[in-house]
Amino acid sequence: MNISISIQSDDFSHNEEYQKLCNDSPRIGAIVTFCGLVREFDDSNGKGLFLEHFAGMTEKTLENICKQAAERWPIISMRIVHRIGAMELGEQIVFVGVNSAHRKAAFHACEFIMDFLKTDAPFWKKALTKDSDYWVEAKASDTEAANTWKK
Amino acid sequence: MNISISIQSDDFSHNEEYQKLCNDSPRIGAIVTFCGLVREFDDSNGKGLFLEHFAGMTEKTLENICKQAAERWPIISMRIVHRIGAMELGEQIVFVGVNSAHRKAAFHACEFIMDFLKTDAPFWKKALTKDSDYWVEAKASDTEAANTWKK
Amino acid sequence: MLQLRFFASLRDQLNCDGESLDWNDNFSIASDVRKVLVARGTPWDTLSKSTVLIAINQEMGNDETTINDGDEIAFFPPVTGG
Amino acid sequence: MLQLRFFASLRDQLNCDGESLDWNDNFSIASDVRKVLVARGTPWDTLSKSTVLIAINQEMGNDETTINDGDEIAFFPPVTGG
Repeated sequence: MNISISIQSDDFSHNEEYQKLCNDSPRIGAIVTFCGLVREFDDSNGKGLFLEHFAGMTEKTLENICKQAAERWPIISMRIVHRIGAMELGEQIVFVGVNSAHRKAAFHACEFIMDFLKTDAPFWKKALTKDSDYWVEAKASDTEAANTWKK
Repeated sequence: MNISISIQSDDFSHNEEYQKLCNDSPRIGAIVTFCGLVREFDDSNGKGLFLEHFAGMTEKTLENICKQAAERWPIISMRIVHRIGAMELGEQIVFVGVNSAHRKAAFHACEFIMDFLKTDAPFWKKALTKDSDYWVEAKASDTEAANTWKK
Repeated sequence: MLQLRFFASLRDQLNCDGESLDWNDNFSIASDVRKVLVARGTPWDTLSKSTVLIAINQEMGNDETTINDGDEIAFFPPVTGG
Repeated sequence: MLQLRFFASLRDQLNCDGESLDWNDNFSIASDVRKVLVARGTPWDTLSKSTVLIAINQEMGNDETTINDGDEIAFFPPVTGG
């Protein structure tokens, strides 16, 4: 089981991540990828986002989430790329990709990783708008999504 | 809401499909993709697969599955590519990609489409091995997966 | 006239990918056609298996689906795509 | 000595991203440090909010987590990545 985690300010190549997930074992039957983009917000008043994180703790947390996923499902590889710093509308923020022999394992592990990334990994988003900048509030729905896995 | 369905014998570019899902609206916040590959089978006796389908009914069925997904979740676009004919080990068989403002919608719609593609779309796999060729048996777990959405 | 079609392992067993079948005024639902075919004996009796799926005019149906003169009726094994 | 760290909106409110705090033999759990900071008054009393998260040596903890001399204790608002 392989885990690759990268925290970077540069944009990433979705295709390179996918190709790595494709090629690392002949046992792979299913690849699921998630990608988060900076979408329009504040009635098109939004210009972009600034992502802050807690270096060190972020990597540890994400690795721990991946290990938990691998205990639940027969995963072959997991890859996470999360950007930090300033991003404009439409830019890629985060990539999570999982491969497995079976599709359900790949789907569920990818969703699990995203749910816990959202509630446990120390990233904070600042919204940059034409008028002002403000810290984005956490959403109760994200906590609920992570909690459904604990049942 | 856009639906793109392609049944083809040629391989497809995962990256092109992803880029189309990335670029079609500034409201997109989440993209989930599934890709199925021909994996090793029969203790490495397997050489590949041959995919047969019921032309016409396949496209209708997949479009209908996408429309049902769009009734359940706020989807922006859905793209399906399914290959037919002969494929070797490691080759891409099927792509399903969904985008939405929200990650849960994208995850669930993508999984829903795959589950019903597996049970309702008229494709049949023939396994090609060093010794013989045989039709792949349907799996009860696929029927169960589709049934969970009916609850 | 009905257009019958057979796919995958079923086609291989029947060694036939389709045929035209004259309309019969006793035909009312899909199982009426299935019975006529099964009555031909081996290998057609394989169509009596409960796992055989039926599509009428390219939409999934079942034994109870109403059929009409001119319909296309397809018989096939459980699907295995994806 | 404890190394304290503050992130995101909390850092902005405190106008401080961290400080060293002398070890005090009364320190036993994370809430002991939180109380010392809150006692400083505005803006530090924002740390009394129940939503404030605490990580000890880069692992998520809470008010009851045992602390030791030399630990790094981070305070931050709910996370919003992804």
